[in-house]
Amino acid sequence: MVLGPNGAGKTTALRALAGLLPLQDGHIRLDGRVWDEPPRTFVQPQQRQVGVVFQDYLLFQHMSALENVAFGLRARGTPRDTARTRARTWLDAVGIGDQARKRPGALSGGQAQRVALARALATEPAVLLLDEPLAALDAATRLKVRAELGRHLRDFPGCTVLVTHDPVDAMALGDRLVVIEDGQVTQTGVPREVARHPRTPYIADLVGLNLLRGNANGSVVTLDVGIALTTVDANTGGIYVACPPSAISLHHVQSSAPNTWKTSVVGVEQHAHTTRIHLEGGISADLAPATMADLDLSVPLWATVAPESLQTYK
Amino acid sequence: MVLGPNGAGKTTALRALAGLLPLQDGHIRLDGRVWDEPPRTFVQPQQRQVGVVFQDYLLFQHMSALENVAFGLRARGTPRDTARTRARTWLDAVGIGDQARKRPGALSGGQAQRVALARALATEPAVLLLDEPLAALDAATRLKVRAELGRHLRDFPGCTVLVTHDPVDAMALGDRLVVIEDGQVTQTGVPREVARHPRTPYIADLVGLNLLRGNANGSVVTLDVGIALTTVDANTGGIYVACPPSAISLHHVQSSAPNTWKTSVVGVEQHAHTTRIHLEGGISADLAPATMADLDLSVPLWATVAPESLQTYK
Amino acid sequence: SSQEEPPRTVTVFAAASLTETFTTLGKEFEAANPGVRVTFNFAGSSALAKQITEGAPADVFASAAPANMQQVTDAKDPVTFARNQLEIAVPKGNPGKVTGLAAFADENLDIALCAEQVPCGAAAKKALAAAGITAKPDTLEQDVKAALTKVRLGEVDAALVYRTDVKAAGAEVEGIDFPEASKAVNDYPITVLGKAPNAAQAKAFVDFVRSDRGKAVLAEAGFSAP
Amino acid sequence: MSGRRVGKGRLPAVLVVPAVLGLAFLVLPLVGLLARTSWAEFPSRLLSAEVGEALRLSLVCASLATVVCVVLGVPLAWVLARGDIPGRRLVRALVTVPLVLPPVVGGVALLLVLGKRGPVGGLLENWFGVSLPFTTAGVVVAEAFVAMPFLVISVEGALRAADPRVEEAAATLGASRWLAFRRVTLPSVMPGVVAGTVLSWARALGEFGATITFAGNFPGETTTMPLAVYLALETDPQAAIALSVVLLVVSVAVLASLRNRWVGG
Amino acid sequence: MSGRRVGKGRLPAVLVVPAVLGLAFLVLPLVGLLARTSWAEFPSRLLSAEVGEALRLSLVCASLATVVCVVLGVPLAWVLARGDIPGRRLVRALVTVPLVLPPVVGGVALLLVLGKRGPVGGLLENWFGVSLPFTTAGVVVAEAFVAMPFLVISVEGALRAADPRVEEAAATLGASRWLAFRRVTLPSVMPGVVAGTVLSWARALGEFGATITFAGNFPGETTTMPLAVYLALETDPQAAIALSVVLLVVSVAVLASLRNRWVGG
Ligand SMILES: Nc1ncnc2c1ncn2[C@@H]1O[C@H](COP(=O)(O)OP(=O)(O)OP(=O)(O)O)[C@@H](O)[C@H]1O
Ligand SMILES: Nc1ncnc2c1ncn2[C@@H]1O[C@H](COP(=O)(O)OP(=O)(O)OP(=O)(O)O)[C@@H](O)[C@H]1O
Ligand code: MOO
Ligand SMILES: [Mg+2]
Ligand SMILES: [Mg+2]
Repeated sequence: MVLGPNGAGKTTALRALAGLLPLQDGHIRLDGRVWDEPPRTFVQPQQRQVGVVFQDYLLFQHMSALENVAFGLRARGTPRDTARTRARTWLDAVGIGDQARKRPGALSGGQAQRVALARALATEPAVLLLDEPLAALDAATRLKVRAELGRHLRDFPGCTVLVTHDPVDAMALGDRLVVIEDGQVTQTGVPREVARHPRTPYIADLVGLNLLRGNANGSVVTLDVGIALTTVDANTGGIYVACPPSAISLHHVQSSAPNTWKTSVVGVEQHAHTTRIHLEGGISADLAPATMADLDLSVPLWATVAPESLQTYK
Repeated sequence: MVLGPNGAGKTTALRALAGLLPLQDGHIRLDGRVWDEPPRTFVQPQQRQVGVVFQDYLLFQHMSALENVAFGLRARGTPRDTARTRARTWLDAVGIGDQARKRPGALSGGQAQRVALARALATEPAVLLLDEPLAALDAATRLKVRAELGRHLRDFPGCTVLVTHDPVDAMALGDRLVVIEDGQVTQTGVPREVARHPRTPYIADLVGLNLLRGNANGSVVTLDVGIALTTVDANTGGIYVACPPSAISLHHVQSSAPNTWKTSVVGVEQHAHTTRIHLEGGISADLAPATMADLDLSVPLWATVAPESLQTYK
Repeated sequence: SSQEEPPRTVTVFAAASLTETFTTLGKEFEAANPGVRVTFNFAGSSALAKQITEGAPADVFASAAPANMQQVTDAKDPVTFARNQLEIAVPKGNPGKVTGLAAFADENLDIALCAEQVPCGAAAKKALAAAGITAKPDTLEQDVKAALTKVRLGEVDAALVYRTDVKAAGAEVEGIDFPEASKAVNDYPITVLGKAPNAAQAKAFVDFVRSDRGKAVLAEAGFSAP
Repeated sequence: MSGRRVGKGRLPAVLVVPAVLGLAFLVLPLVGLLARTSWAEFPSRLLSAEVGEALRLSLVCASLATVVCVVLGVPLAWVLARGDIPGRRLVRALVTVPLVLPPVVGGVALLLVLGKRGPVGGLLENWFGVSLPFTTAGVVVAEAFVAMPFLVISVEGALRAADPRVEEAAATLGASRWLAFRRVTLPSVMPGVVAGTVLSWARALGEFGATITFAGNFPGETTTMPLAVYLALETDPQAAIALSVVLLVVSVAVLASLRNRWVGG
Repeated sequence: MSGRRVGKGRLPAVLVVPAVLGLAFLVLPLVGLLARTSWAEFPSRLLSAEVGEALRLSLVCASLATVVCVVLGVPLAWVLARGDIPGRRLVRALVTVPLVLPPVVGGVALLLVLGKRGPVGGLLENWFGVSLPFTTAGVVVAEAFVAMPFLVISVEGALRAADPRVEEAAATLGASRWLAFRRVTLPSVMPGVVAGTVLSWARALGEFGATITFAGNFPGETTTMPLAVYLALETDPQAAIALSVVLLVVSVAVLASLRNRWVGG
């Protein structure tokens, strides 16, 4: 699972894995087999047993959806009828069996992406490379395909590299998460660990946490933004402090609770069931509609967070 | 705001609005001007003052990002330098000013989509048509661009039609929501109303509600799936019952609470902070990790929902 | 010199086979008539006839065959100014051991003739008929040059071409005379055209071609006098 | 109704005017030819044995030459467009040479190499007993030589405009480059291949100079329609024009029906 | 290093073998010609006044003819590919006719229409005092007539392979069809236009039959290199080959440098 912002180099990394872009340096090895190691070894893409779902699908425009999916099987020598039957099964699996005879040009965006997914899965590759495989899918199909994909990935003897912007995908589908930002790996680990202990603002944003950097002295952390917070754990030196936006409450009067500070609202975003309030210092608070009604966001407010909601880690 | 599953006809509808697909029947009017009314009137795309962000971007491959954005201005007679300056401003607005000189082929997927967005916005059209404008953007950029877009949409004298799969976009950006399924409009209204009172399983799914159909007799509703529930309101006849999955709790023993029924688990999905449990009858429950630890999902369970959590509407 | 008449131009449409001789004669004519320029349009006689029919600005037409001259209704009393005789052309060393016209009936030799439609083909037909030989050609060439090219490159063992062509080809081709050649002489007619823009000097040029000097140049190239 | 078509009735004059001029330029001379044709003799001419033979020979040779062009030319275009070969620019320019060469000189060049005394022709004769000059096969060779550049250059242009990433997609699906070429690349550049094929076929059908020089002119064996036309022009221009019109009508009929099937619309 | 290139060293034999054969087929005859050229006389020949004049005339006329082809042919190709015109199939087939026509007959057809006595030629003469036959302008006309089909068909093939939705995108941005054509469509089919231009230019450069028939063979005015070669064949076959080689070398040099600039690589 590779996660990273736009232009971070995710597609580029996938292309290197697929053998479409030879490495300048470093190496790619799989189960002891060397795929790419400059200056000598380079295994051609068609020998790599990879399945790739490209970000812009790259379907074969002159073939029907069914022929697109059957192509990889035919290339591996599967007889035509078997290939077609299996291709049909895959199209059904991604929920577009009824579009099998259409050309890519006559498919909707989401349908095209599902054909691309079926095409990559059909060859049952050793490594599956997926570049945003769920991006064009509507929410309902996404759930379905994500579940389906999860099942296939679990059945896979090989491994899967999935590139995504969507932290939900990353959490739901990944065993191991690699975060790329600006061409560099910034964090790796099991998704749950990455989600709990983000180390960059980008990841914190993705997993929906406030991430703050501060200096601990016992159970008091002085944040870089100037606020002093009491934590449950005791630490010393530079640490990360994370808390969910829903743990932060806003009031018109200063409460006596610990971890209260004065702030003001810099932005408001309406989400489906909550409202996200951006506060000074890059801190966000999520409020329920009922709470919202009682607040005047145009005046300075008091923010509070319970010490138990604060995660600290080095 | 147009919302709908894959292949519903959203792109097709946008193409008709843009003048790229003449209507067979019906009409398109804007502020009293007729754009398309078979068999006579048909206003050409270039006279419609529309801005379109295509699902697959359709950037001009032989021009730089900057030239792509400047194209519409140049077509409207803006002098070259002015056009370039304004194009640059738009690129900066969508956060990729530094990619201005690259050709589309050298942009990442998300970067390309932002160029397409800037290109459509740059002509300041009377109607803005957006086909999945945020799909390829990473979560952080999406927030930023969504906010930016929201600001532009509010400033717009004309109207905007935005096609999306993402209910968050729909809620955040739309004044009025049109849901298309399988070529038919299934629900329209202000987003909040649609989100509260979904009328099709697709919409319920999108807004994250359980939608059940039942027959009310006073405050008791007998659902089509056979469960009888007590509601706060009193109704008669066929009604919809909606409740959030988080309102449903699961237990190993039958509680004495009202609205308790026996069920079993048909599927489990791991989300970022909760686990979604699919129950019999198409009902879902969202559980916190702590609750999960105490449950054995392989045996029949008792589900409970508080009457206050149930929304009923005709 | 500003008082002199501007140089007048004589435009001569001449068969391609006259390229060398007429170029020489043209230069000599210009030298003898200061202020006169001779412009040539060398091409196949039939193409020239077509061009003249379609209104080309020609003063003189020199054709390689009377038939083409007849196509030009504008021609005033054409006169024959040269004749050309057939000759057998064989590649250097004569690999086919050709000695006379009889070789043209030999199935085992590669033989080129001109097509009947062009003058050299018509002449060849006459000559072969006179000799009572049924030729077994492998190809019927579009013109003499094409036939000659095949001889030069050794693709055929023998071809019937004009004596002028054998002469022009130099050492690569050997010529063999045969008695029936005199039965198939091709006449070259020349005329001043009715609509000639520069009739006076055109007439002078035709006279020069038919002068002793003209005859000498033509004879040197292998033409015989009419 | 048609006024409602997208973009219809909007063809810009700045494009339509030159297009109409261009079409007139190409078609008017033909109208001139047709006007001069003696239509009374036309059917009898079309049915005459020699004309029928020349026409058949023309169509057969042009088609065979086109096959040769496609079989050799499409791979050559692919290697030029995709292969990473040294001196590609020079090779690409060399491919256009048979276009520039006056056809008669092209015929001479073919004779120099493939003729009896040519290095390759000698080998062919000694090893296989095959002699190309003065045979129908020679006609095919001459026509293919003249027509192939059209195919190579058209197809290469089409390949350069095509997205090479689709070939990459095929490679990741396990397709060898040959399979990817055959099943993915080639179909996607079909319009270019069709254009090149049409150009080659038409050029081969009209070929005259190289054919008569390399293959000679013998009725039933190497006399194609252009040769018949040329010779008729010497004696009977009316007949030559009528023969040309026969050739034109047949080729237009073939192209109008074929291209329709291949490219649709 | 090169072994590590994607797909490199993997050019499949099934494509490379015919490609090499094709190249050999096109290039060997030229080698044959070059071997027969007397190189000693070559420089003096190249520098002789007549040859220089013919070469200059050839290059100028072929280039002008190519300009005519592009100006008229690209719009024609666009109308054929995108316009919704009736009888498109027939028009498309008609465009190929000048290819099929033996060039000499093409020249005759041009004379019939544009000659002094032709309907259009008469008008040109009466109204503008312009006479095309037997002038340098006539050479350009004859060459353009013969070369234009190459341009039209190549460009049309490229246009058919291009995605028309990009033009739609331009329309939604307020571009007229002309602007969309000029700034979006045309650049995106540039490889096809370049291919067509190269074909046209090369064909025009090698044009002989239509030129000599329509424009005549007047040194300094209408005698292009192929005509000079034809005349040289009459007097000095060695010289004819040398002249052809001059033409080839110049055209290869022009193409190798130009195409490089236009298409890169
Ligand atoms: N051919 C190329 N030439 C130059 N720069 C390129 C090229 N291809 C990609 N880039 C640049 O490399 C960077 C990484 O691109 P890449 O496509 O790998 O991003 P990505 O992580 O896949 O982004 P996205 O999520 O938007 O698809 C981007 O800044 C992009 O502009
Ligand atoms: N050119 C075409 N020919 C035939 N069917 C088509 C064509 N274009 C689209 N369709 C079909 O019409 C339906 C609607 O397509 P459309 O592209 O409008 O869907 P959409 O709502 O935009 O879906 P998505 O969210 O996946 O982009 C789909 O079933 C699609 O397969
Ligand atoms: O001199 Mo001719 O007219 O070419 O036979
Ligand atoms: Mg990417
Ligand atoms: Mg769509």
